[in-house]
Amino acid sequence: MELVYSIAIGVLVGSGVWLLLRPRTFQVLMGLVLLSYATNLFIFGMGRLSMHVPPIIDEAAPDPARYADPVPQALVLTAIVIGFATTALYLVMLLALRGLTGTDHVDGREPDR
Amino acid sequence: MQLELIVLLPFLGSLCAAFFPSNARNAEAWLSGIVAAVCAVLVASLYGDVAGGGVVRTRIDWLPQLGVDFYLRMDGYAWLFAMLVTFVGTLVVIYSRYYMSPSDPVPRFFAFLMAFMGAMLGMVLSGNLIQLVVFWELTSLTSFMLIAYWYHRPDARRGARMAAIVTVAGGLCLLAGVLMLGQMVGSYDLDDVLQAGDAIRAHPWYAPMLVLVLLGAFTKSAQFPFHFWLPQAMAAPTPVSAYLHSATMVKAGVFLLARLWPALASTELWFWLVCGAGAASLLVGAFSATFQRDMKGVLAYSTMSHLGLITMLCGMGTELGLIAAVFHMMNHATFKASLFMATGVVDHETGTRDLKRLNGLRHAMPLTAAVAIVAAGAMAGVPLLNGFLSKEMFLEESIVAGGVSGLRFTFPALATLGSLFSVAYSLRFIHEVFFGPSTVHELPRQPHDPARMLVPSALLVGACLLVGTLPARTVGPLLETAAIAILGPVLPEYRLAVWHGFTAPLLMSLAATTGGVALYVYLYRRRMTLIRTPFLSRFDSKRMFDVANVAATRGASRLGRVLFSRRLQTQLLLIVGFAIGAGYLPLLAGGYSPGAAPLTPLDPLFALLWIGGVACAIGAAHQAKFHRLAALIMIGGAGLVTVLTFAWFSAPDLALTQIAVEVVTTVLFLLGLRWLPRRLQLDDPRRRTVRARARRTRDAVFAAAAGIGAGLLTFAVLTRPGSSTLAEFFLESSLPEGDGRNVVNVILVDFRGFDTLGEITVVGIVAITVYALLRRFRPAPDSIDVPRAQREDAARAALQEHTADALPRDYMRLPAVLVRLLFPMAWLVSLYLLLRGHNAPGGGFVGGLVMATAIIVQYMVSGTIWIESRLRVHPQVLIALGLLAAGLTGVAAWLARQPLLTSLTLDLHLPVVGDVHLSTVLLFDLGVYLLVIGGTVLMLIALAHQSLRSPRRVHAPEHAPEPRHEAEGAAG
Amino acid sequence: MSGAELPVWAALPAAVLLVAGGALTLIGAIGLVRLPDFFSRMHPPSMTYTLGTGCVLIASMIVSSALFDRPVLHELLITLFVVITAPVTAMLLARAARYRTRPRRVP
Amino acid sequence: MRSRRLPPVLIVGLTAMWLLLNQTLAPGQILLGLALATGITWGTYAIRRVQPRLRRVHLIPVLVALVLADIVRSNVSVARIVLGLVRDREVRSGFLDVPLDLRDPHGLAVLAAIVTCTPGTVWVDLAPDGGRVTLHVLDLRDEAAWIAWIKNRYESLLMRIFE
Amino acid sequence: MNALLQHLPVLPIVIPLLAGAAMLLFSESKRTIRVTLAVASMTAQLATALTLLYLTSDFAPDVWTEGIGVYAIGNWPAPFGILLVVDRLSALMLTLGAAVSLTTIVYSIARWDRPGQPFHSLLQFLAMGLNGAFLTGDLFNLFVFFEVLLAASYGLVLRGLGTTRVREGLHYITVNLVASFLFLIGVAIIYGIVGTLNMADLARRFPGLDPADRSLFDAGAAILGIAFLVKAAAWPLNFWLPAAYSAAAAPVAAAFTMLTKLGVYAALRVGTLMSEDQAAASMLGSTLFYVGLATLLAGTVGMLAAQHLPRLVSHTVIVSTGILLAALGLGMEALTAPVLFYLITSVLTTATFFMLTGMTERTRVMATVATPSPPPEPPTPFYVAFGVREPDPYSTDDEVGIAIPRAVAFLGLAFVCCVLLVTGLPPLPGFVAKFAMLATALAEAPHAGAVWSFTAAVLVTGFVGLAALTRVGIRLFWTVTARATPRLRVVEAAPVAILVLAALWLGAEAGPVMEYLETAAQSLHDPQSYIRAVLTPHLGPLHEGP
Amino acid sequence: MTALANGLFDYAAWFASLCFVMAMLLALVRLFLGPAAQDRVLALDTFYLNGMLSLLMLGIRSSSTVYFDMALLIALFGFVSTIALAKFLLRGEVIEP
Ligand code: NA
Ligand code: NA
Repeated sequence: MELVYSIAIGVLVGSGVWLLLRPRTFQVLMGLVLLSYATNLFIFGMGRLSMHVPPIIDEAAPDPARYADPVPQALVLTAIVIGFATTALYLVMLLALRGLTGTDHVDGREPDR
Repeated sequence: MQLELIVLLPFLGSLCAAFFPSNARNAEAWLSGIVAAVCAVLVASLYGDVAGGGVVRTRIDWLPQLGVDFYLRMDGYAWLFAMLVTFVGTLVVIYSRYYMSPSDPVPRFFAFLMAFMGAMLGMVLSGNLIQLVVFWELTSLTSFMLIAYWYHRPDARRGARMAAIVTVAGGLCLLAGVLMLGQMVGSYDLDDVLQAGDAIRAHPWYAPMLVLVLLGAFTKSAQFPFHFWLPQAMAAPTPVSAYLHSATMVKAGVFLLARLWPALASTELWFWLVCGAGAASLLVGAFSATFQRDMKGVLAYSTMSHLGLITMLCGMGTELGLIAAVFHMMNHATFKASLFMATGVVDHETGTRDLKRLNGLRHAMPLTAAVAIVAAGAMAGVPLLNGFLSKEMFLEESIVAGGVSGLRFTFPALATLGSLFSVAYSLRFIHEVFFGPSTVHELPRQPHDPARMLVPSALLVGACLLVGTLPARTVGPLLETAAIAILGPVLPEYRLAVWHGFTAPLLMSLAATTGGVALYVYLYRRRMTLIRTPFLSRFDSKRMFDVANVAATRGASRLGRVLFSRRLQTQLLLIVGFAIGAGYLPLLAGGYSPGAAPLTPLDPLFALLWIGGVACAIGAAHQAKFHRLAALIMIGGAGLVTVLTFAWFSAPDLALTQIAVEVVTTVLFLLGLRWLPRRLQLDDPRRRTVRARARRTRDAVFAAAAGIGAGLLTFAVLTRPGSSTLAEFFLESSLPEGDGRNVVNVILVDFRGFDTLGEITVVGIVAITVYALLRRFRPAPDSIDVPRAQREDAARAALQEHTADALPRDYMRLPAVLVRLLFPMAWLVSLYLLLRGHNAPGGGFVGGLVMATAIIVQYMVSGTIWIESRLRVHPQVLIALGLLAAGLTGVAAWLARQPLLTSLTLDLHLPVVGDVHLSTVLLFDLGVYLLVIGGTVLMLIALAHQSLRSPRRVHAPEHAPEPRHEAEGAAG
Repeated sequence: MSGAELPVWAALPAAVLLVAGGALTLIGAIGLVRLPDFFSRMHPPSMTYTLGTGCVLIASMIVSSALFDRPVLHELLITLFVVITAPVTAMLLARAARYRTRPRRVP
Repeated sequence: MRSRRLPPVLIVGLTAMWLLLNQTLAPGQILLGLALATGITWGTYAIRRVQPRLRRVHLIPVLVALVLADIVRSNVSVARIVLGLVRDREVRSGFLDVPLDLRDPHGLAVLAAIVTCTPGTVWVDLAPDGGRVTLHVLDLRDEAAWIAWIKNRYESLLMRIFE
Repeated sequence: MNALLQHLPVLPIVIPLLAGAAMLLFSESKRTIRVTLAVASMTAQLATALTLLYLTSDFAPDVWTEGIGVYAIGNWPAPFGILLVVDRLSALMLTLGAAVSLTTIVYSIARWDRPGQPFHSLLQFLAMGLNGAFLTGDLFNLFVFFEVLLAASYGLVLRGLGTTRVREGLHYITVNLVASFLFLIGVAIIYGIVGTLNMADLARRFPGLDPADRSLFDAGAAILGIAFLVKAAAWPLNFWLPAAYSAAAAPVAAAFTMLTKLGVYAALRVGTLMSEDQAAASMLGSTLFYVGLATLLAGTVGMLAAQHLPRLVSHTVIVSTGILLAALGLGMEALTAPVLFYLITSVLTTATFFMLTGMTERTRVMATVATPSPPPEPPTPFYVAFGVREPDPYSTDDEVGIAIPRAVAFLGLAFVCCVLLVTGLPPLPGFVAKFAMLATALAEAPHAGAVWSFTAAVLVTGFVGLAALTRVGIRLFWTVTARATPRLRVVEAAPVAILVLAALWLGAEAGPVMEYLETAAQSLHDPQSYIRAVLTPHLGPLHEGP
Repeated sequence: MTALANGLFDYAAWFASLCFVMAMLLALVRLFLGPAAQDRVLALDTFYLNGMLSLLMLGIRSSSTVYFDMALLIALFGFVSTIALAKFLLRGEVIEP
């Protein structure tokens, strides 16, 4: 599982970085979305992978080994929220830029040939 | 106290002067004159203390950690210079009163003049080298302001800037040199430095330090090759030229040479550098002065030449040479200042300083002529004038020093040549202006002798005469005091007298005088006095400065465009590249190894799932440019796979939240795509160029490196046993201390509620920012039109009018029925998620998102107008309330004398209902809930409102371009 | 796989339901790929909506009820939501497809 | 404040939903559910002015049974088509217009749900006057049979429940 | 300790949060209320910061042991909960930030907070983020506060919109989003390896990692470092800064001057905590030094290239970052106090300068309205570099100077002060700061090549700054003849004057100030005291309860 | 008997999960093939639905109720993306005035 998980993150990061380096605002936006998936998965992975052990306590004296590490989950939740907000902002920015400059190039003008 | 007063008074005067009304010429002059005179008196009154080698000191603690105090120190040498500064200063103030036009805004002039005087005095009296540098730079600054006094003149601006750039650069070199000196000596105190001469000269840093200090001195004293700023500085008002650029400020460099003479001089390096620069300046200056057309130009180059003479004297390394240097500093100041003043008088009376136009003024301005002739005589070194005395000393020392250094003939020859030119230009200066046929009637103004304006000049000329005839009685003791201050109590034999007998210097002097007269006569006869300076005029400093300036700016612009690319891709590439490097390098250095923890057995389903996820990610990357909708859908696919992964590995809260975010994000993107005109996939030749392909390859390499790096890091951590101490604590105390079973939620609202507080603030901020942005949003012109689909569906347009209808009349009728039925259910689900989040997956955030989505869906099926006529959500209020609720819940803990965000609980037992457990964390989560609803709705609805704002032209004009915001073509 | 033991009365019917639901869903997905035009392709997914989901939900109810020794019925809510939302999706999607595949007027 | 006659069916339904969600019958939760349901109903009343009027509630189980049977049947037939088991004839799909008498929006919505949930038929469009619905049928062998299926089996039943 | 005093460390976060949120409740027409709230809140923050400054100093030795105050949010003990840590450095940064923000707010009252923009709320949130970042002792919480201030800065940088602002804003946001990803990844790796987020706990535990884990930890720390460098605007990761800052409105840019310093602060904080490990410290040091030097030189070129004042001032921000990073990179403990002194002057100066820019740009704008064709830039013909007319060179006596209106005189004087402060020329405290750094560095390591290149670079950059600023200043103040006299409002001018005076005061009181900074540096370079203060279960008044 | 039944059940559960994941992959095939945008939307809808079923299966296989909420949320809101896309295709904008 760890290998699949790592490859998944690798591909998400690779695709995200590729898009990030593209010249069109929408591409960059998509890249940011992919990167946020990757980052979230990455943080989440730092708590290690474990199945069927959600950190929801069902006993009085819990054995910590029987539950997934809740800390990365909490961190990812925060990251998801912040990522959502910034994605929205980014979208509006790129619309504004498109409206003001007439191009969807990230630099606000078409590159010279 | 007196010392402080001497330095402080001019600055106070400056401050006062600045606040006078702009026409208060007399008041300004009185104020400044009194300040200068008082300073002069104060300085004079200290003579008793410094005569015979005494030193007056004042020290105020300032920065003891670094060995820098405010330390004023006056010895004989400083006294002499301070006297010069204050005395000439007083005269210049008087002179200025008459020189400056009544309509000139003089407060600025006098303020800066006073400030300059203060700075100069501070420099002269500095007992600490750092402090000296401070005042040194301050003189440059005030000089800049004074040169640019008539800043509307381009030459004034340029001259000021040139002077500032050269002298400040020199000052910084001096600072570097002084810093080194301080390290070498272990102190910046002048006393210590002057004591440590031998150690300094033996120090390995001596050479670089010396070069730096000399750079400072040479730039300030306009020594070759840094002299070019001085002629340009002549754009200043003439009193400024007289005061700063002949008498005092330009003397700062040679002042420093003499000041540090005991510590630095008498090495070979010193000799060659100082004498070399001095000799070059002497000759270049004198030569150039001979060919100037502007009276002030003659004086400026002459100043450079005389400063070269002084520099040479300092460089010779002989004690007599130094005494001669100090003597000539004083002499030069007197005659040159008076010459400048006379020039100003001529300019003032005739309206020009052009030597070509001025002729035979002796008839119209006899007094002026007399003053100028005497002063010029002193400049030329005519006997019975002070210039003669120091020139004789100079010639004599040139023989001595030449003998020592092995330049037996070169040195005296150079000195004689310099004197020769000096005679020539002095003669020319007088002859061109005051003699020859009178052309008075051709001048802009009819000149007369302005008696009062001549007084300062005449006083100085008087001093020239007095010193020239009775040197030993007048200046003798002063010079001795100054020399003792530098050289110590034992002085070499020297005699200040007009007549020394027939000596070699006298012969050289005679030769120079004869030669000078002959040269001028020759030039005059050949009508060569008004040509441009032979050979040297090719080096037009003004032009070179401008060229250098523009070249530097242009070069910097070009370089700056490379160093600070304006292209986002370049920046991102660099950041990504650095991050990749930062990730890989430690692994390369420290070794990469996967951990030893046992792997989780592979579930093929998970692998299959991620085959889909990977395909979606790559597909999205591939499609994002031309097929945005397809890319969006694929991103959605990748998102769902991420959700499933969270669920798979025991993170229900994450999965839940991510689902909600996915949905909202998709809607958001679609709302945005409405305003993003479609990209047409043309057969773009750019995509096929070699460069484009190379760029894509490079990006692909970066992407691959980043991906592989991320994968490697993930794998390395995943295969290591877990090591969290936090997890253990949270899992153990969640239920007993946090009263919640869902540890993630307890972390979010209790253990690390502070993070959540910050996070919801981010959401709130972004929402109001988006709102503000959209309020002034100008959509792309090609997306303003009503979408084509709506224009073509006229029937729908007609139906739409009935917003009062309870249900839509068209195809949205049934969706509306169903989706509106969903609204209360979704609301209930959102509250369910909120309320039970503490014990099971859920919480304020996901609850809020669910509620927001429910609201958005209503907008989707019913339209903005319909919904808002019935259901008012006040998102901004919700945001504010959410933030306040969360924040105040945190603050509420203070009432219980607990730190912020400490949870307070209340357990009740009610009849029928049973046990009720109330906790402030629920309130906190409620704040999150409200804020998320507000923020999300605000962002999405603000975007949706754009359709309301933009003109809804149902009947678009025929020629209107086909709006291209349509979704993917069928080939998508 | 799962920690707890299921009684036979629950395990067997649940197993049957799961196999049926899985198979129907898979067939639906195959149909989505195989069928020739968009409107035809709209039909097979509704197998997933109906019997696919239904079988799994019933199986889930059986299993949960058996595990927790009480009737677990909240899966009904999923059914409710699917039933409410499916027609909305279908109506809008079908109409969109009809609009986009309409015969174009030749100008 | 406008006077609002809150629909009790919705309140009860939402309360039931709350209890289902929380999987409890505790009195406290019932009270809370009732309170929430009332509040929500009140809050959403403005956009839900058209309430269904259920007349013959006892027919609902009949309807459900009919639908379930049809779902199972049509699942099988669609599966056969997808798997290519219908070899004896060519499967022809196409649009079908069905005239309707049912006007109640909720009744129509239920009909749409039924049609959509039955594999093999998709609700495409309702005419603006509500008198005709366009369906897409996967196996359009006998148009009349399909129309009869809609009208006899469901429309009449729904009209009895909702109108 | 009384109740309010007990909660003092958290006030700099709570006050702006509540104020910023409360402002949203008032409609735009209630500008007075918003402004009053803003000023009151920021004054309270400044008062709090000053009190903290006092409490951490040697003047109040009994309040907190070793001058380090710890506040456990939610009363959860370290290293599990989030702790706020006030030491001298953070108190200093809080004070500085509050001073800049307060003056910015007052300045903006003149004409910058027009309706339609949640300007004051965003400024409050910006302050909240800054203060939180200075106070927090938790790595992830640091991320959160970074995000808070960045989010606010996104909104602020776009204030007023316009093509340039939106374009540069987009670049700014993109870069910062990427940096945030790096931040997250770095923090995640560190958590994954060390298993803690508390910085003190981290400092205590990371030296004990085994080598294989250590290289992973280093990778995480390095990625985190890149994020910090982006935020600190280190070259070549700072292309966004000149564009964004010069595009932003003047008060916004002024408020932003603290942001890059936050990156430096983070590097300093994390760096000193990591100094337990010699190798790591020296590695970090040399990297910082070279990055700083590169930043310094690049910024110098940028200054020279800049044609507009805002852009030039933006480059001075970069230069100051470069100087700070390079100085810290020299790795001398004795240098920390001068560096902090430099940091203070540089923040005050650049903030003032940006405010000034807002006022001078306005006169320029008015001038261009008066004269339809503004002079083309850059000035190309050699002789007319600064003007058009070459007057009679042989006479000046006719000349009558132009009387300068009070407003322009004020602007000019402030400009000169700013130039001197920014370039570090005497006699203003910019010089004191640079001199202190150079003298200390030379005294510490007189033979190190790094010190000498640093010295040279600092002096050269000062000179280039002067050359560039005089050029721009001359064009700004001395070439516009038909200038519309700007109306200068007191609320606009006062902040500038106050900040300049504050800088002057710093210069005059350099001795005592440096003394305080030395104690701050001392406590900073004793990471054990930090660790002790944070990790020792403090059974102080916080646990007494009612 | 119980063990056998449980074994059978486990196999059945695994088989169902496999079917759902395969169905997701097939939906992705349609998503990639298109050809029209509505095909992709339909594919995404199917993808979501099967994702929901996979979540339910995770719940069944781990005897846990925590997955129920996720499935519930997809059931409730999975259609939102779809109708937003459909409206976009149909009307050119998701939220009309
Ligand atoms: Na003449
Ligand atoms: Na159907």
